[in-house]
Amino acid sequence: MSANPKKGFVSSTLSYKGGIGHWSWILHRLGGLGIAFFLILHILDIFMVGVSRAAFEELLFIYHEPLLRPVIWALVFGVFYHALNGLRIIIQDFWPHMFRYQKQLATTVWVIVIVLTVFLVGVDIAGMLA
Amino acid sequence: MQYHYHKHDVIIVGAGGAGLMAALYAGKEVDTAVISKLYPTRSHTGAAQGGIGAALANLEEDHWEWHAYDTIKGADFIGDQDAIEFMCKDAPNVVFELEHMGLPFDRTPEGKISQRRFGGHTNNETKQAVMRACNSADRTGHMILQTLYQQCIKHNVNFYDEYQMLDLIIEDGEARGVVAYEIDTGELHVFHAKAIMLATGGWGRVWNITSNALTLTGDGPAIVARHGLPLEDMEFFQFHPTGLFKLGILITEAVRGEGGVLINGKGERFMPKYAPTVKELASRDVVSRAIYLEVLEGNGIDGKDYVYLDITPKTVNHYFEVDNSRLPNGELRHIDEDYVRAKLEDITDFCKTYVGVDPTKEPIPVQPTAHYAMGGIPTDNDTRVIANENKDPIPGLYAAGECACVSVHGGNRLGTNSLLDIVVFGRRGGKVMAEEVKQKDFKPIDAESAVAKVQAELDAILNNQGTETIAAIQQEMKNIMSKDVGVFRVEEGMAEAVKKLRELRERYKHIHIDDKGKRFNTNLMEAWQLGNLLDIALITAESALARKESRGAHARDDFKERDDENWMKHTMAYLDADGNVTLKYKPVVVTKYQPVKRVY
Amino acid sequence: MTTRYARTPKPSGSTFEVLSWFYMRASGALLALMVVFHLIWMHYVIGLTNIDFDVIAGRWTGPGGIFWRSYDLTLLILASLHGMNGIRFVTDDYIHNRGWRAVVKALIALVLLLMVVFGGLVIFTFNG
Amino acid sequence: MQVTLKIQRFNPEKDSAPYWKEYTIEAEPTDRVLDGLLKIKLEQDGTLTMRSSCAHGICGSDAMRINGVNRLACKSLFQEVGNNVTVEPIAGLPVIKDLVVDMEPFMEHYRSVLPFFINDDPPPEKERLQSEEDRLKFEETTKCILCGCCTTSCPTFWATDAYVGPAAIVQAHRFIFDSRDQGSAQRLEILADPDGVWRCRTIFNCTNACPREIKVTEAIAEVKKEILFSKL
Repeated sequence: MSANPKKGFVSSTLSYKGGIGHWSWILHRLGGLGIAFFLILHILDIFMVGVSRAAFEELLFIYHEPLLRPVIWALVFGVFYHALNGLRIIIQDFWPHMFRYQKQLATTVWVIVIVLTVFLVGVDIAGMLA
Repeated sequence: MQYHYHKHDVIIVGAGGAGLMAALYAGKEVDTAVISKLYPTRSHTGAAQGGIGAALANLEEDHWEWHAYDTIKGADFIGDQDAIEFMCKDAPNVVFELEHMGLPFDRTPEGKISQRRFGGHTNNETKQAVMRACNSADRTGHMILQTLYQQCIKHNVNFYDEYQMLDLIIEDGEARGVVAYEIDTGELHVFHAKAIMLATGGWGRVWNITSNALTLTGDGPAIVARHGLPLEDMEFFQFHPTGLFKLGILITEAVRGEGGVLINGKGERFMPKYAPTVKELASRDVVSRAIYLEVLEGNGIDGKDYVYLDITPKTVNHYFEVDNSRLPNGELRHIDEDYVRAKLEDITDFCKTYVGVDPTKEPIPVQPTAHYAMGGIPTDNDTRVIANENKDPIPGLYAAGECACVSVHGGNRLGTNSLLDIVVFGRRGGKVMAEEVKQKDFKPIDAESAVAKVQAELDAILNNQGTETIAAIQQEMKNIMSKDVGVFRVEEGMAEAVKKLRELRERYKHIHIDDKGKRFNTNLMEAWQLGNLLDIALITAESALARKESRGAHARDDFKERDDENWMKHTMAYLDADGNVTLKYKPVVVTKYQPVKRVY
Repeated sequence: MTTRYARTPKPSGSTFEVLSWFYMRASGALLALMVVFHLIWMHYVIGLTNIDFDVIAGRWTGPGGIFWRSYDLTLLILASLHGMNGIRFVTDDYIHNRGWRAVVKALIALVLLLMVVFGGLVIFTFNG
Repeated sequence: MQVTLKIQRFNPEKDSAPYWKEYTIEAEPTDRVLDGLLKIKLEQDGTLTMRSSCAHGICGSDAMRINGVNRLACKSLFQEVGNNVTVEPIAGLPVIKDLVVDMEPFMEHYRSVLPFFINDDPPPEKERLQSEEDRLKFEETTKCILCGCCTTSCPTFWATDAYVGPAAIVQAHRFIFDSRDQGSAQRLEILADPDGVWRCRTIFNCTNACPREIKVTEAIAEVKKEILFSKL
């Protein structure tokens, strides 16, 4: 009898002290899943525009309800992270020697993502206050 | 008795360079299987660094005859000259063959196999060091091991990985099988074969400071000895001059081949005193003794028992100028940090990891380390194990590699000749076995009693209620051997060592272990292997005590000179069941080179 | 002619996998730019609180209508495929039972189809 | 210094699940974690089981997870890993006993990528020539010692052991980029499989774990590119 290797791959994934690449991947994957589910919702809500004005306006709370803002912001962050981190992966995939700078690149991604997210969240807050 | 039964034409025990090369050659023609106590790629061939010697003359003039003479001289004239000539002549072919198997050698600017200088390898006319070591950075052994294993996979050789050989089945004077222990399950397996090759490697673990793997416990020779068969020239064990301080990890001779110099505590380069012509590139016994003498005189670093090996470009380039050391094209030699890093990548890594030294900037602390067994299971040039001084072979039994003694290394092996030995004689053995088993049928074996004997040996350890521990016995053995059967030896010390080793062997009978289980019981394996080490240590000490001269690696303070008149002969040591060692002697094969005084 | 050593029959689907891998990178690069632009446009230029039926309608029927319809359609197709292919990767990684894997993949394909159909329908047919 | 090692233990003959056990030993800062483990085995508990051989990072026997990351126990000194050390077996392979895992699934992947030189042309009398530049193209991947640190640090491999894994790709890379070899097309075909290189998610755990400092992720990317260009 041997201990089952598959037992707890989630705990392996969370407990492994991998570098920035490890955490980037977890975030990239979670972000991607989140965005994909939102995308399905988003297509549905825009589809309502085609159904009728009233049907769409039923759903406008998604964009107007202040309590949902944190969700939107999380999504905004997720999209920026997934996009920029994706660009990092593309750069590395096609110019493999860039792998040597993976830590610097991953850090750059974080800097850009934070700047973009702070900017948009700031814009939203300003809009809400106005 | 419960056991598993397997039948293969050829069984090879050990999956280092010699075993794999033999497996490849035998495996192409007959049903061949390899038993190894490790995954094959864990074998210690992989730790060999500097290169494999062959007179390819890719960079400068060289001839296999020069290589042969250097080897004979390096062996301090106790190597068998026919075997040495065979090996050195075969060397270029076998190196090309490795290249054809895909081995990634470093390249010269013309795309040929790159070569470098190594200790004891000279241009026989000018007496200067010659570039003969074919290398792949500083991991030539790793490349050879990987390449051979890859080829074995390609040719579908059978492997039994993590099986420990526990005994040979020898019936009617013929080797017919092997009993092995499957480490994972603790079950016994009988391998019935027409030919058995032992390629189990060395036994550096007999000493305290060693470059050898933890697994190098002399299993093959110990089993052979317990069958009443002789072991040859066991007193000749090489101490490599440059082991990493305290750890003994090998720092390849290639460091000196690339220009590295040895510096003592006074900041002096001391090798010119001991070997005026080739200096650091004298043979290993000479350099190890030089370091030992420097330390004795209080010239170690900070008065301790180590010296510096300096490969920093500043020092090296300085001595290139002093020596007027030039490239084949006449330019003065010159190195820089990038060159050192590229040519000595692993060494750089070891030094940084284990002693926090960057060898491109600081000198490396080194001391002699137990490295290589010149002696071992006596064989003829076709790798057949011989039973006595008349060289009568034991049918079905073969040995190659470090565990064997052909003898091509005599009293002292030259660097790069170990890798050469394993591929040349591994190949030879593979071919010979394949031919012989085709002419032969399986002979019956009494597997039951072979298994019962082995089971009794294991039970003696498993059921032992004694108070002795592996740790204590092992440590005492190492201390005894390092103190009295090390680089320098004297009569009283060795006599004392023999006495104490006998006591240890008695104590070993009362050893107890913690792990009584069946699955992956490394505790049991270690205890069993300790028995092998004790047998080997005793035979080594007895062989050394008897040899009243200094020759090669066997250096005695009480008999400082070589004595060709009385001692130009091979020791054949027989161990009996009571632990008595009987010594007999066998003449050295001399073809055309008469012994001369050895100077470098 | 080199000896064939591969012991397995020729692996299937290898071209599909390389194309899928390449698609994720190509579409990913384009999507990164388009989505970031989309977000900045909706949050900064329009403003979330200002989004209503007229804004969306005006976008598709106004002077830049053709541009916005093509932009949104491209985004829809690239993103749906990218997203669902991504979920397929995740499925391959974590669902090992062949049956379940097939079921989930069929579901993914269905969702993808619905996304493109519903999304495409509204973008193409909307007439205010 | 005093070192506490928290070790994951599992004896298949007694235990139904792995558990943790702590040992305290005296050690030098420059001692290897392997020295510590061997010391425990010799002096405190002979049942503690791990693989080890060369003890200096060249044979690849003693890959284990030390303080949460894959390393060779013989290349980890207490001065770097500290005096509170957690040791557990590498993940993703069946645990046989304590720190020993079954390497067979790993070796199976290794064998699947044709990890041997293929060139059916009759060899020349001497060596095949190769320029220094061509030799350098695969220099790094020849350093692999098959320790398994990379493959068992890969989250994709933990999730599905059908993935061929970084080590096997590294081994294939060593031959694909060898100018003398003729088997590249077959290897690329094997690696283009859904369980081949495409399961690499560019996570870098392998590169960080490699005790031989092989840039594993980079090697995998080179293989991916090679497949892409051979298909386009």
